[in-house]
Amino acid sequence: GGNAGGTSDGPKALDELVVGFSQVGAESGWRTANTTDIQAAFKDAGIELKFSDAQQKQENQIKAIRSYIQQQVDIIAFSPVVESGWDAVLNEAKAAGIPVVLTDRAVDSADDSLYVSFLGSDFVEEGKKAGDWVVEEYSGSDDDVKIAQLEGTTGAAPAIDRAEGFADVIGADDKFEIVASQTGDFTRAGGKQVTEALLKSNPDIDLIYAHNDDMGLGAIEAIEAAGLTPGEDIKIVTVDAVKDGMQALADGKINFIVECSPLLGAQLVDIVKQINDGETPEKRIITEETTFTQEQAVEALPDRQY
Amino acid sequence: MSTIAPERAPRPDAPFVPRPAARRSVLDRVRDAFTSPKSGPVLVTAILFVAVFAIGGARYPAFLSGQVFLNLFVDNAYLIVLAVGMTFVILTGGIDLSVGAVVALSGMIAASLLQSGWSPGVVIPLILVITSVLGLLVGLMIHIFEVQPFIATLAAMFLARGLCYVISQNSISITEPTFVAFAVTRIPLGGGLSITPSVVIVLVVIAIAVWVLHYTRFGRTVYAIGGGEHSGMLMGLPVARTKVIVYVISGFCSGLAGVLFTFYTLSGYPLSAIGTELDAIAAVVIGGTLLTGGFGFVLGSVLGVLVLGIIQTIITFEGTLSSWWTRIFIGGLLLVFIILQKVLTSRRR
Amino acid sequence: MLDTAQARPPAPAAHPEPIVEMTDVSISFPGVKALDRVSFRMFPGEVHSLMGENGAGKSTIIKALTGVYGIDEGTIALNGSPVSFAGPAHAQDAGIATVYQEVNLLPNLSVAENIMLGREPRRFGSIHWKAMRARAAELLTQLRLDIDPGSLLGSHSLAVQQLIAIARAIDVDARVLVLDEPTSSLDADEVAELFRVIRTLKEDGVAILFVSHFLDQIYEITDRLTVLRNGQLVGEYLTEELLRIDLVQKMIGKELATLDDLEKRVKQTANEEDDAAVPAFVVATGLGKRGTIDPVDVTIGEGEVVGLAGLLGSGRTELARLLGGIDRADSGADVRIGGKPVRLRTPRQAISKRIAYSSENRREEGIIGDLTVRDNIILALQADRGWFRPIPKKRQEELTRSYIETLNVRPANPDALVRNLSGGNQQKVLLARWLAIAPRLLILDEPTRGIDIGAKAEIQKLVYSLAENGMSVVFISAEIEEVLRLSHRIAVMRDRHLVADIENDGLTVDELLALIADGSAVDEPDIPTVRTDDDAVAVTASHASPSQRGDGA
Amino acid sequence: MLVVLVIVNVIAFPGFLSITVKDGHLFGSVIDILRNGAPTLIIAIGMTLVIATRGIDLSVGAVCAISGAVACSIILGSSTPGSIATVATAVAVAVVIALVLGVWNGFLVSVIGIQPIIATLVLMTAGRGIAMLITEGQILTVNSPPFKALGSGFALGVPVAVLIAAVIFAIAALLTRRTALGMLIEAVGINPEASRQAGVRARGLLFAVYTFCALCAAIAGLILTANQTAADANNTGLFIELDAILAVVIGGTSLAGGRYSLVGTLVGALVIQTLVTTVYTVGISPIVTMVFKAAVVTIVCLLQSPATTAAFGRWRRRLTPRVGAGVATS
Ligand SMILES: Nc1ncnc2c1ncn2[C@@H]1O[C@H](COP(=O)(O)OP(=O)(O)OP(=O)(O)O)[C@@H](O)[C@H]1O
Ligand SMILES: Nc1ncnc2c1ncn2[C@@H]1O[C@H](COP(=O)(O)OP(=O)(O)OP(=O)(O)O)[C@@H](O)[C@H]1O
Ligand SMILES: [Mg+2]
Ligand SMILES: [Mg+2]
Repeated sequence: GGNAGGTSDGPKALDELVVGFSQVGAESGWRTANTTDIQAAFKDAGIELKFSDAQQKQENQIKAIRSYIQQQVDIIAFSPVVESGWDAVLNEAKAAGIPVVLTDRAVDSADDSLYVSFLGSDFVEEGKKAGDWVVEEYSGSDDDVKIAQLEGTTGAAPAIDRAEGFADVIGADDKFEIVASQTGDFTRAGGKQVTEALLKSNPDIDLIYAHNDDMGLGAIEAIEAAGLTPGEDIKIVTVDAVKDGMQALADGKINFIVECSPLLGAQLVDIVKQINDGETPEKRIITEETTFTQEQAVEALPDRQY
Repeated sequence: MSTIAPERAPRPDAPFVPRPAARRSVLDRVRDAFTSPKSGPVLVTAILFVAVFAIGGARYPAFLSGQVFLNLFVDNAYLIVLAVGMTFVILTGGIDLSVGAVVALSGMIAASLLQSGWSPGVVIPLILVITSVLGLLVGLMIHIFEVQPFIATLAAMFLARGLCYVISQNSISITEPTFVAFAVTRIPLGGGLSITPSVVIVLVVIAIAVWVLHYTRFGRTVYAIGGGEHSGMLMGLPVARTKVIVYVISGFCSGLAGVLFTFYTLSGYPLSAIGTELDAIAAVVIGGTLLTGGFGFVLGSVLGVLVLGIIQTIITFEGTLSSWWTRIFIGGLLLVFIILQKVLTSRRR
Repeated sequence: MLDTAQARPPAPAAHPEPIVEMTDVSISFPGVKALDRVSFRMFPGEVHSLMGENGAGKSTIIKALTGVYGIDEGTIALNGSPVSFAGPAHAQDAGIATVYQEVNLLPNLSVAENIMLGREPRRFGSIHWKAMRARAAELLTQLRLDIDPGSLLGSHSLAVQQLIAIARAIDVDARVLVLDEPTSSLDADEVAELFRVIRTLKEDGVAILFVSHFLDQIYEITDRLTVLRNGQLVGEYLTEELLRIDLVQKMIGKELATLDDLEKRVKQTANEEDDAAVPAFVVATGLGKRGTIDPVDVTIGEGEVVGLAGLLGSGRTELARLLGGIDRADSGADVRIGGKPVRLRTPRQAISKRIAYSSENRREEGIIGDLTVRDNIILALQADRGWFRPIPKKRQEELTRSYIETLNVRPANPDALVRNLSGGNQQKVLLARWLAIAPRLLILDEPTRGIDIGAKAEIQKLVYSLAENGMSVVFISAEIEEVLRLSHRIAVMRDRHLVADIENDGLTVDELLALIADGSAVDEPDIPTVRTDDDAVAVTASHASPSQRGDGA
Repeated sequence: MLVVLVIVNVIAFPGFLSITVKDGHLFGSVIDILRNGAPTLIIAIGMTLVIATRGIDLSVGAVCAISGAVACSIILGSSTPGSIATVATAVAVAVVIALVLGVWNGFLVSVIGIQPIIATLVLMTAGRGIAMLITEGQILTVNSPPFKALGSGFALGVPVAVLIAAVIFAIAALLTRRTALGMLIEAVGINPEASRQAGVRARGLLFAVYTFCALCAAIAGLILTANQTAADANNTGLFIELDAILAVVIGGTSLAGGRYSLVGTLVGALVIQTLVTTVYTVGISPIVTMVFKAAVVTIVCLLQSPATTAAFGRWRRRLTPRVGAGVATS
């Protein structure tokens, strides 16, 4: 690479360091929390962060990365809109000698020398955790459990993985049946509309598994509108643990939430520092994420900042 | 502002409708060029583009480099091709909303077929055929059943998007050597500048489009339809055929754009290129083409794309904008741009 | 009562076989039987004319022949072999070139293209623009039309466009040339040029269909007539064998007498009017617009009819547009109506001052095609009242009814879409719209374009009685006799400025023609005017202000 | 045109109904369709008038988001989120802001003379940004019964949203058809120059329709927000402009401007919402949903198309002579 960014010549002072960060977009509360946390973390660390919002478009993200290469930033971090198709641009970064860190979502590129480190969650794992709880919850009885699934945006990685992980676990026992699975586009409105319809077509649903809190919250509205009590007549399991979700969990309207933490800022800063000091951070750093039952929610709620 | 000196002395030979050329000063001709519905918007757009580029250069280091300019083509290759196809459609007074979804579809087809070991030599032509046929169907729907282009192409958009999911919900990455080669190859232009093969393809497409629109009967008929479909029909022009073919062209361009897009991203993804149809339309209109049809140039549309591209670039160079300010900023720049364009092209009354 | 039984006149000796033969053709539209078993034939080397009132079915026959409309029954034969064209393109290939009623050209393309489109000269598979322009220029000069082939069609006046349409048609070496009211807005000179061309084509054995409402033109150029009434065939005649009186009688099914004395009455009133001293109503000083009209002083008396005479492109329309507030005058802001200064910057302002301008270009600037006859008639009135004060339904009905009757609009259906009316009837609707606002100054630009003689007389009568009741009228018509017949005063324009203004007493066609043709008057500062009384100062070409003159040259 | 639409309606609806009947939930689903369809319908009404003037308004989605965001942030800000007064002010402010935005669109289109699609594209892009600016990208959840009622409440057994839609429909219908507004709008849409010469003030009309459209969008936005008791700057009204335009066009109003039909728009909006609900109730897999949509839209259009009706007519006509012939031969 002719115009190599300055990583080779020893550690820089943090205030000289420039990091380019390309975010997926601002499509959800989760995402915004993620963005703000990262921006805050870099501010505190006194590292300049160039931020760009790809508005859920891979092409925009590629453009952004290209322009970071143009601007010769020291490190590039980005959360891929989609897993595939990064080899070309990452190769350019490599050629320019700019190390790349992935956050939140992985890329499926065969050559893993293209990025230094991945920092994020394991969506399949999240699905599994949800599944485990369901299996646990119904271990007592043998009668069938009718499950409705509120999928995320069709084709989005978290949606696919969370469905997969969940299916893996509950697939083991054939008393569990997913009677309906519709996409709610990760939105409350979607979750509500779908649930409304589902309640008409399958009134005897026992449990709803929503790929994120928002859809779960939408489902609650629909269930209450239908004169049922969410959490009892129909149990609800969701992923994310954003504040509203935790609130509902604490109120007993949701039964179980698998956390998917957006607070990656601190960890990302550490990785950047490591790289700057010439160390090689771990290839794959999975953010430690818990799960919440209703009781845990009540305790956790007060100091929940997003 | 110069005025036209009233020509008093009667010229016995000349009939009563004097040639305007004879009574125009240079200044007037320049003004006409800018205010004429034909060339005006394009010229102004070009000038404004240069201005924006200069301002960007003044504001950000490393902006005013040749590569930044070339990257506008590299990064927007597919969009330019889309805009070219869209120009044909809009010139006839139609519109094509399906292009974005078709781009995604071509990507999915390419990725899935390549994955299952087809050769690019087959895949690419196949894609172009499929998308052209889709365009043909849309065209026929519009012509035979007199369905409004908006709905017909919207239906096509749903269809294409749907087929993407049917093919696969997951994104499929492409490792096929030829495609990878297209993606990574750089054609050096000296001085550290370089472009991708896609850019070359784009330039060829532009050249062909310009030729077709301005030097073929078909091309002129496209303008004719925009000027007045009924009149064109009464003048004995092949209105029906042309109208259908225009959508075939748009379909073909979408397919080609899809291929270029795949070169660009090396993957197929059902959700890719959402809303790209709007970018294409915006580019065409910014480029001075009237949505009602009849007026406009391919080169204008290309400029339109470059304008959108440079707005994007400025944003990333700015680098401090939050997600929402990004959107507001884009809207603002767009606004400033079109207002300037309007002011500069408006006729003095 | 229709004498269809009557034996057809013999075929011409030269070409005994008809080239076009339409037999028992019927076409009906929802609600209208536009053609009812009509037969019609054309012979090579003959000029044939379709005659009939507005809405008789002339254009429909033409559209049936050229495949624009499919026919419900009957047969069409070309050279004896039955044909049915899918569309105009098809008909063109078969050697039928057509100029349809109304100009059907493309305003967004150059004149050259409008003439050559579809037959462009090509080189190496791509259009040879130079050759194309050259060829176009040739054709234009053939019609003595000196305009830049590269200029946009839209920038030209309707008359210019009509000639361009003709140029397009004569360029195809067709065996059948169809011209549907090609002369409706041409004046004597252009008509003469057109006829010259038609005669040469006739020599070459081309069969020509020429539709016009001008009897003089019909009798000058045609050999054979087919007369229609209400979509039914009246008969086919040889022109020289049919007296005008009989022709009119056959067209309108009435005795000409009625019309005759009507025109006499108009003439009488005309002469009476002249003696009365007319109070000035509209006074505009230095009214002008850069590049179109040099500043002029215009005065129009109350109840006075001022005719604007001039050749094609002489600026009549543009002066009229300035008066009507359609175009904004950049000089001569000082316009007074009844002594009070008014601003005429938008049509709206003009209308609020009861000034109405009826455009020469009814399709582009006049009718609203997809609205009903009723809505079109009340539009201006309603717009003036404002949207929140709708005209009561009952009032709408009587308005519409009364105008449909007085102007004899066919079909007499207030709910018909204007788009579907025949050309002449559309013009009547447009006229009705302006009469509906009870204007004090009515500016009529080619109001009788494409209107049949019966209706034309009606309209003239109407205009006249309105003038008698104090309405001022500015009257533009390509038909010079009409101008002479109607106007008290005649202002002559040439090359976009006023050259003369004459009191019309006993002015003859030739005198006026002479004045129009020679512009020598221009150079003289003051224009010869016969008028004496002061309160209606004559129209004079005022000296342009320095700002108008100085630069630019 | 309308006749055709009614036919389509009759053809389309029994189909949808029978589906829901099969699931045994005719009543419930129909109500859902009406309630969830209300926002789209409301916007489509405004859009109809805009389109009648040869215009188009892409910014409605953004306006939805803004009005929702404004309302929610006000309610959240107030000490008494539950009180009617708070909600009233919130709604009022949101509406006023929307009016301003509408005037803005009208200004760009009628005064500056920018092509509508681009003029409104500006607000479409920037608008979401503004909405997110207000919510700072967060989803603002409000807990305010009266506000919630806007979206999911019932009055006289009918969903409030439906009532609002009905009122707006009535207002639009009366305003344009009882006065001359409709005729003037159509005139401008069909032949602007002729209208100008006839003294129609296009400028005022354009301001009016774009403002009204924004107003509709704001109200729709409030309903959407209330329905999920939360302002989601990103997703509220996302792509709703497409649905609205589609409703208008299915309703038989031409994007080329001119003649418009509010009833048609009503039908169009219902068709779309029914389609969506059907997908959910019947449980069509998300994977093929789009394809299904495409199919339905296409069929609806083809049914409306003149060619089809003509063919239908020919078929009918052919029947009658054949009968005649039969009689003759026997
Ligand atoms: N597309 C149409 N739909 C319905 N009615 C039509 C249509 N075209 C023509 N008509 C009707 O057919 C009749 C004949 O029209 P046509 O244009 O042939 O009259 P015309 O003889 O050309 O009259 P003019 O001298 O005014 O041109 C008219 O009554 C007209 O209203
Ligand atoms: N040199 C020219 N080049 C192009 N168009 C011209 C020229 N001269 C005149 N015209 C046309 O003629 C018009 C000016 O004359 P105007 O339209 O008033 O003609 P007119 O006197 O009404 O006669 P007519 O209407 O029969 O053409 C302009 O609108 C323009 O379109
Ligand atoms: Mg006619
Ligand atoms: Mg004229």
